[in-house]
Amino acid sequence: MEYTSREMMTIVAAREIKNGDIVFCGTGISMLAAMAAKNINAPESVIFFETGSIDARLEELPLAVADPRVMYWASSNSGLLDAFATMQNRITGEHVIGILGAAQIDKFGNINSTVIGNYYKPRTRFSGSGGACDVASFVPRSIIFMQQEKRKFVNKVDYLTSPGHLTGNDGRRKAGLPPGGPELVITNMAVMRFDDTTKEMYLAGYYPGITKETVLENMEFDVDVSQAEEVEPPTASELTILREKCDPQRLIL
Amino acid sequence: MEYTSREMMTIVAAREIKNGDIVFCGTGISMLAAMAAKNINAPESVIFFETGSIDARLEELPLAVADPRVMYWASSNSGLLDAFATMQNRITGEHVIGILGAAQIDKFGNINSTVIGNYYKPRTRFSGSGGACDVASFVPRSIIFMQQEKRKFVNKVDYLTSPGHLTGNDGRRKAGLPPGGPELVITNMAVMRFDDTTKEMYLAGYYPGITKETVLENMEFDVDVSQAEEVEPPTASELTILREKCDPQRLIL
Amino acid sequence: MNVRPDKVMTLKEAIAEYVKDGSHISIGGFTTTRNPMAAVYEIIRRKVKNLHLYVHSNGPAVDELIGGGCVSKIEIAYGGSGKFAATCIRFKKAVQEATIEIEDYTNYQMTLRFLAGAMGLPFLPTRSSFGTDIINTWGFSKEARKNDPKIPDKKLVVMDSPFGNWMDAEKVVLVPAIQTDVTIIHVQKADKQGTGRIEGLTFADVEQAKSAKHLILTCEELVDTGDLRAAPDQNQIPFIHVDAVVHVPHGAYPTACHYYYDYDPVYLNDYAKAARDEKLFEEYLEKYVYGVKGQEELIALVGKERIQAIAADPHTGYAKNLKRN
Amino acid sequence: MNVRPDKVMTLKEAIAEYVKDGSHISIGGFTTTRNPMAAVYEIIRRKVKNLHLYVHSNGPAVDELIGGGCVSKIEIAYGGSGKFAATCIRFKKAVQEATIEIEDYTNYQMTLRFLAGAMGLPFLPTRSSFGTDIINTWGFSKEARKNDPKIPDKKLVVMDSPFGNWMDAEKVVLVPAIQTDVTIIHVQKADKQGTGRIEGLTFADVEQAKSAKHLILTCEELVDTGDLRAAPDQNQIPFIHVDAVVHVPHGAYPTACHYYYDYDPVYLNDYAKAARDEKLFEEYLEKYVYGVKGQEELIALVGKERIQAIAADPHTGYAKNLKRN
Repeated sequence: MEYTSREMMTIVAAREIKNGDIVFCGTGISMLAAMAAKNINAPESVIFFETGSIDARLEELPLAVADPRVMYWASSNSGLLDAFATMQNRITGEHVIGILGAAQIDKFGNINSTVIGNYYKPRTRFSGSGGACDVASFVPRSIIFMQQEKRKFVNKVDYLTSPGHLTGNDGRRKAGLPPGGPELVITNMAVMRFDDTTKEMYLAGYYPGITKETVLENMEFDVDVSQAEEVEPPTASELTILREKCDPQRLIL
Repeated sequence: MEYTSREMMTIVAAREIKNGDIVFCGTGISMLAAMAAKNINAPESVIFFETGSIDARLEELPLAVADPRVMYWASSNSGLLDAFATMQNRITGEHVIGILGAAQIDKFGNINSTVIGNYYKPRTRFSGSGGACDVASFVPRSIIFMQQEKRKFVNKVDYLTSPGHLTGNDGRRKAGLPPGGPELVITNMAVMRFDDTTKEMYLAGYYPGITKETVLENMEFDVDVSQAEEVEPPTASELTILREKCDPQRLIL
Repeated sequence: MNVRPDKVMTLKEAIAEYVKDGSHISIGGFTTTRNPMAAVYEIIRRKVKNLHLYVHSNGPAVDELIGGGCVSKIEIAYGGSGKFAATCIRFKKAVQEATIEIEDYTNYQMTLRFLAGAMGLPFLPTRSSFGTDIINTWGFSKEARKNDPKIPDKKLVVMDSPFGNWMDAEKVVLVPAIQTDVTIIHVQKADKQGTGRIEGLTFADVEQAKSAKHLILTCEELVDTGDLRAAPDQNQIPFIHVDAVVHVPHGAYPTACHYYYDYDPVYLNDYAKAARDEKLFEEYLEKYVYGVKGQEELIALVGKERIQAIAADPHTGYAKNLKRN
Repeated sequence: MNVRPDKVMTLKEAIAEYVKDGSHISIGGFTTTRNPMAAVYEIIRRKVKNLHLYVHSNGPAVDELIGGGCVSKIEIAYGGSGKFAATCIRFKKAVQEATIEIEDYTNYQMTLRFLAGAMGLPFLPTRSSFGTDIINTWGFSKEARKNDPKIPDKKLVVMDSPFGNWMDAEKVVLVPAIQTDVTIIHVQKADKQGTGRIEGLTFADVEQAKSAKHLILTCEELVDTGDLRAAPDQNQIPFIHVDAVVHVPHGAYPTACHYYYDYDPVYLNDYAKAARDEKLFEEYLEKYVYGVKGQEELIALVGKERIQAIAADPHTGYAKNLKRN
């Protein structure tokens, strides 16, 4: 079955979500990944929004995390205070997996979603952290969606919006952060993970039709590719559920 | 019209409450004073409980601040967090008048509602602060109900539960407290206030049939009595409303 | 914390599983309302010992747990049952005889301490209690604190604000977080997955619930999930925090449960009388706690007439014109 | 803060009274939901200048206020309108051209800053943002801060916890309180005294409301006091915080108001197109903001068909099967 790279990315992310996970999603593809997981492989995962909605029944795809569609049939509707406390809380936070996106990323998974260029007169201004820096600070596991481009995988981010592993090794602990940090980077070409000890990014997988070299050409920094394997493409059943149950109106796909 | 000293105390307190005041009440006589004010002289005062109830319609006298009777027809029901924040908040807190009671008081209006004797093995244990210390810390005005006894008006409280004016003068500011503190002490014999500058207690009024000397005999420390005047007894109309509208079942009176 | 779809247990199972000798526990409610009494009675029946108890303004539940010999340490703001006991009687006795150790806080401080635990923070600030013995007098010594990894090394800390005079506050008092092994609260409605709804004032129940490693909900009514999800704004307890859901009608009796029943003045007055006398108190425990298997038997023992007298009026949520002297 | 029994005003009166040139203001809502749009349009029509604006994740309201030339400084976590503008367009342009000054925080930090204001505290702690430019890069310089008594002297402060490693947290980030001159939120229901009820997610509206010196509620429905007091648990805004109550049906349009109407995809897409072009944007303001007297005329201008299309389904609270491409 044919599929787009957007569909591939969504399914790769969905597969990382397990029953019992509380999935923090933002707008767009991350929300779709959470919905796909819930419908395909992790029916007992919990979709969670920073706006305060827990386990809503998403009968239609929300177009923002404050969309009234996230308020329907939830276990509880509250607000930002409670939502972020749930992630900062060491009992519940332990079960949260964050899904984030960014304009730039470095080899330790630190990301920039604020500005390109000078902070005070930027070449490009983006939306800013929103809850991303909070999630990246608090939760033990996160997934980052990226486009595979040289100007996006950079030696140094122009503005460090959300902490990854900071300077690597135990950089998070030293800085004061709870343990955790990014686990996975999913791009339109490949999947990267982080070394257990050094916390440096390495290539874990590449998509069918993409070579390791192509991935490296689209990054400013080098990563270890010795463990990379081809990623299994989405199955027909995964694609059908994704298209027909999660985004029938093609609002994101 | 005949009246008890309890009724006198209640009415004296009620007269201090003005339209626009938010009245923090505890259990018992303080609640009755707030209800009397609302029914007699300050219909636009707001009865407020630390449990989170704001402006409830008290159709029956509550026997505790968590009594379900305080939950009826309120503007809002929440919890302790919101209630204390309302008093600590510099905008709303400015309008709150606290009504407290205690086992001991000193000449600066510092009160003890925790223990008599040694803290670790007390001669008498009381309920403890509850919200009293919080209210006494936050609000600009408070009224303290006391029994006029030598062992209760003491040179030094056995345990300082709730701050009055601490060491007098600008003791509150120095310690870190918001401005304010006790304004009035109402006993079964008299009314005391605090000097604007030194914050020392003085006798402001004595009840009909009570002499200044009797008051002084029932205190361990001396106070200035030069400004004391006889307090006006409750009027027939005040008493009627108090008895018939506020406590018809005679639960407190 | 648990996302299992079905967490329904019996009260016996839930207490046996989560409340052990020496556990650090917290119970919800305020003076004579919504104390998790059925759970408290079960703890007493199991003869659990050496509990470290955290409450703010609790009444009957605290007093019975202490009277039942279950508590060795308590952190508290207020031990009283309103008109029925200005100071809780067994609590008073235990503190005066130093058979329990106590540390005093204010209501707001206890609430903030639970909130800090719920927020995953080491402390929260307040402007309450400067210059008082709440700050100056510690119930637990420095040494005791050092030897107990479950309590913080300090009681309260005064600090200068690093923001100068911002908000006209040069100093704050820092109150350390509480994290309990288990918290028990009684709610009006819950579903089997653990979504819970409190009706009326929530007191500090929500913060207590979320600061726990394990959370037991006892509920008046076990309802269908849809009954709660049709109005998610009113569900203060999302199921992700909950470990056990226990269906116990009259689970807060003899304290009140808004919209279900009022407090029982007869029980509370009788209890106060019994609590003042050793022999009467033994008899009370024998008859009303050890002598029944659970809340259902207690309610039967009390009798229909009294239970009917405290039934809540559906409009006001309490029993109108109840004889309360 | 006001306890007057009747606070009903027109929108013109309320904005004229409380929103002045240079005011520090905050507006409620989140991305495309419950922005107080009617109030925002009135502020633009009045040509208020140099507002210092505090928001967390606001969308259309922020973008229009900036586009309307009302804002000179902004403290913000996120400027986006979901699918309709990943980054708010006039916001993006103004920051890139440095025509407004900006300081970035996180959503949680902004929420805690409002909460600190609501609680009367100088700061609150969090464990978010260690090691990031959120901490290291200040939007407003030390000098600018010193010269402005309405903002704190520091952006964020990292501190060691005085409780050692309690709660496994050795350090915290302190975020300073916000206290605004005026906050404006749009609620579903309010009475004339100012008791207010939000339906659906509250975002940070309650904290924003309580951190203000003055609070304006715009509401979909002005209801009888009894309608709200019959269920006080659901009223997040007690009247004591409120200064003005303004009845504005469709007051959040073109953003959504749960149980009343959805966001209008046509308006938001058209706006996005206009916002990208100076001339089109001038025309947009002329026609939809300056060209109408208030929300009633705007709704008439948009036309019945579109307004019917976004009417909320009473069961789900949003417009089912709305065309949203």
